Amino acid sequence: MNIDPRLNIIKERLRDVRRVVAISGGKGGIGKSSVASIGALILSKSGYRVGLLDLDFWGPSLDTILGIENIFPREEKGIIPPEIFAIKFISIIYYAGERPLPLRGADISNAIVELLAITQWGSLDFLIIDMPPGMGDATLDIIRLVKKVEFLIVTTQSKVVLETVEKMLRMLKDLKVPILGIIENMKITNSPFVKDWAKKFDVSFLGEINFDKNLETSIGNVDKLLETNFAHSLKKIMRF
Amino acid sequence: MNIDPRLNIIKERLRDVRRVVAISGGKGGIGKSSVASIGALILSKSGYRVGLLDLDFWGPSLDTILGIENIFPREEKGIIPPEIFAIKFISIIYYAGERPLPLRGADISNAIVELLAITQWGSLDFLIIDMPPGMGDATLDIIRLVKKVEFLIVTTQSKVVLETVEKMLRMLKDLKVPILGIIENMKITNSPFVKDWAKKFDVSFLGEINFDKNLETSIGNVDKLLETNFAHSLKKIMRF
Amino acid sequence: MHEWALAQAVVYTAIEYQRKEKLREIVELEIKIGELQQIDREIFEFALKEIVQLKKMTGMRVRVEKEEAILKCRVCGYQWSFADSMKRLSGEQAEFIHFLPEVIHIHSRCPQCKSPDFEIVKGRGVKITAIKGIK
Amino acid sequence: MHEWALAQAVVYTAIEYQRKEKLREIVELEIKIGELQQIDREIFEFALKEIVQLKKMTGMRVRVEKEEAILKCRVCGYQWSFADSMKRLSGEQAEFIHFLPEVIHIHSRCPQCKSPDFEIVKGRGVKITAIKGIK
Ligand SMILES: Nc1ncnc2c1ncn2[C@@H]1O[C@H](COP(=O)(O)OP(=O)(O)O)[C@@H](O)[C@H]1O
Ligand SMILES: Nc1ncnc2c1ncn2[C@@H]1O[C@H](COP(=O)(O)OP(=O)(O)O)[C@@H](O)[C@H]1O
Ligand SMILES: [Mg+2]
Ligand SMILES: [Mg+2]
Ligand SMILES: [Mg+2]
Ligand SMILES: [Mg+2]
Ligand code: NI
Ligand code: NI
Ligand SMILES: [Zn+2]
Ligand SMILES: [Zn+2]
Repeated sequence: MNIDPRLNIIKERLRDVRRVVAISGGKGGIGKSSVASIGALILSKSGYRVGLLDLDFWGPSLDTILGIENIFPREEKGIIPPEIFAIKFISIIYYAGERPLPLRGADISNAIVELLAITQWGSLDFLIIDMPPGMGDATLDIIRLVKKVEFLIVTTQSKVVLETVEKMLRMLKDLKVPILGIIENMKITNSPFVKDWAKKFDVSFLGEINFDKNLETSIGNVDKLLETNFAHSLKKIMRF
Repeated sequence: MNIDPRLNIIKERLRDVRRVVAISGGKGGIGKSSVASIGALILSKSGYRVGLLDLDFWGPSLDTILGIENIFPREEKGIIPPEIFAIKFISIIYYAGERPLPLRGADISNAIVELLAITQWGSLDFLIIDMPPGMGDATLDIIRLVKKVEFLIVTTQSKVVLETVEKMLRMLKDLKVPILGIIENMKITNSPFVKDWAKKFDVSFLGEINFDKNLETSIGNVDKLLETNFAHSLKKIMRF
Repeated sequence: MHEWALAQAVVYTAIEYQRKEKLREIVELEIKIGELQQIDREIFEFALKEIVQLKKMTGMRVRVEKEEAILKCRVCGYQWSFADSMKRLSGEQAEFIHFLPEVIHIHSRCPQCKSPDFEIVKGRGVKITAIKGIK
Repeated sequence: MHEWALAQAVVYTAIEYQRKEKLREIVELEIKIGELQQIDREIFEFALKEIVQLKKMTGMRVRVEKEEAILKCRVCGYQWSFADSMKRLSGEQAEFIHFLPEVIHIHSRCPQCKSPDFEIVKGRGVKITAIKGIK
């Protein structure tokens, strides 16, 4: 017999988390981490109790986008996420720093199970999970272990992006995983193409975020981030 | 005893391939597949014998960028890559089509080993490998199995991209894997930041490709692709 | 102290097993704790006792055993024991591995070929290796 | 016909083993071919014979055995034999799995919970399970 006891405690750890939202899309570089981090900020500023979990172990970036430094979880019957901007934040950077972490899928999976099993999130309205690209171990584990997860899909209008996002959508629909909706990011034309395309999947099109050349210079500064057009569009999409 | 015989034949399969170049960067959405596909076209047009291998199993896109359809390998003492634009092309799409392929790392690894073990590339000047994002199974397998591989790194000027690309560079340097150089893609300012940044790693900065709004409308059409500013810049970088 | 979270996982798993297998009582549990995670055995066993009480599983005897951590290189095939590399770790490095054993891939290398591409063959963390119950 | 490439891999591995272990001759090789890959055994054994001749390994007897393919669901734990799902595959689907067994994740699902997130426990492809040589 060889039972992994961690799998049985994850549900308990997320018991008082009202909604778990995984920011995904299958493709890289479409703005998942930007939506996850700025979205978490917006929710937190609006008075919600928010947790933020960075699952991109090869390229964690939420800390960089939000300018987070020098915090570390407390240990008490598990690990207690430190709070910053009133957001409970967990990332691999606490344990790996800025060093390269060459992990194969089996290790990624084990590390995700560990984080889900030992993190004491407490009571939350939203736990936002920033997903890595692809439909590999991280995606399959979140689907398998977090039964109440909802996926929020980010895309751009590019053909090569859409064909990969489409694969992710088809897999999620096929597995009956709830999909909150689709956000079109980095829009540079007025084309309604993506909005129309979303209809194929019977998934709500939540809104658009234009390409924002000021996003880059706001990285690392939360006040500036919240004043970008990116943030303003995202607020509208989230109906705040 | 449990020996995987496939591992011992890979060197033989690549015996007559002069150079193997993996297009990588660790991050997604930075233009790896665009560089791989258009780069392969440029080499082929210049008279080199070129192979092209798409290892992004979650989001294969070389076929879409190059407009490749309705080809399939022949079977003869292995699989013989079909030729298109005088490029020998292998992709998971032959076996998976456009369907979502939810593979964990262990399966990715097994599929890569299989493709390397059964594909008869024959004599080539260049085998271009389009890598998925991350430093997971695909990257670790190519490093472990293809001793003569050289990495070509693509990046953009964004902070969040650079910190992830930096991790990849540090891992490659640490493992003494040859790095051909760095290409800065999607440039929108004149800033020499990336060029200076590259000096830190003692890696050659090969050149820049500007953000090209005509790239998207050329996708799927090889003649148009070769006329884009993207292709012209890439030609210069490759010294043609 | 995050040992408590893992001990709780163990007891919850026993309860779940009891429910699934429709057992009247669980009488014995065998646990292996992998060397890699460097779990504080005293704290872990203390937490186990506390949670067993709390969850009224007092008929359950828990046997905790250590499991040697074995690593195997995917590049050159070399196999070694974590105990060997352990000596070369700083206190901080050991602490990070304690929380997330996978970061071993940052701090250790194959002793033969220096690759970080090795497999944790066994001895990673906590697992349940036997459960005895009565119907 | 890509069986030839795999047979070649087997013989090359035997040669590499002989070199590494400094053996005078390899006398026996035991191979398991996993059901999942649906290798044409006749073609495979024919290719083996040809390559053994070519590489002058004629002292080597090769025993080829079939290995049942077992799949196990990571979501619900259910375990099943590929032979069961096989009947539901079209000729084209079976052919794709023949070339790249991992595409099974497109064409088969866990019979219990319908998940594509299952593990190929055994019986995937070709492996060498024993080599006997003389010094
Ligand atoms: N709307 C936007 N306008 C301009 N740049 C953007 C926008 N959204 C994202 N970016 C930039 O694109 C790059 C990728 O974004 P990121 O959020 O890291 O994507 P992902 O997490 O999907 O890889 C980053 O450099 C980010 O700053
Ligand atoms: N220089 C460029 N100018 C404009 N768009 C680009 C440029 N390079 C890449 N792209 C676009 O960016 C997106 C990601 O490119 P891709 O080559 O697929 O990146 P990766 O393979 O790194 O994920 C695609 O929509 C592609 O068309
Ligand atoms: Mg990201
Ligand atoms: Mg960072
Ligand atoms: Mg790509
Ligand atoms: Mg395609
Ligand atoms: Ni602890
Ligand atoms: Ni065949
Ligand atoms: Zn080694
Ligand atoms: Zn199942």
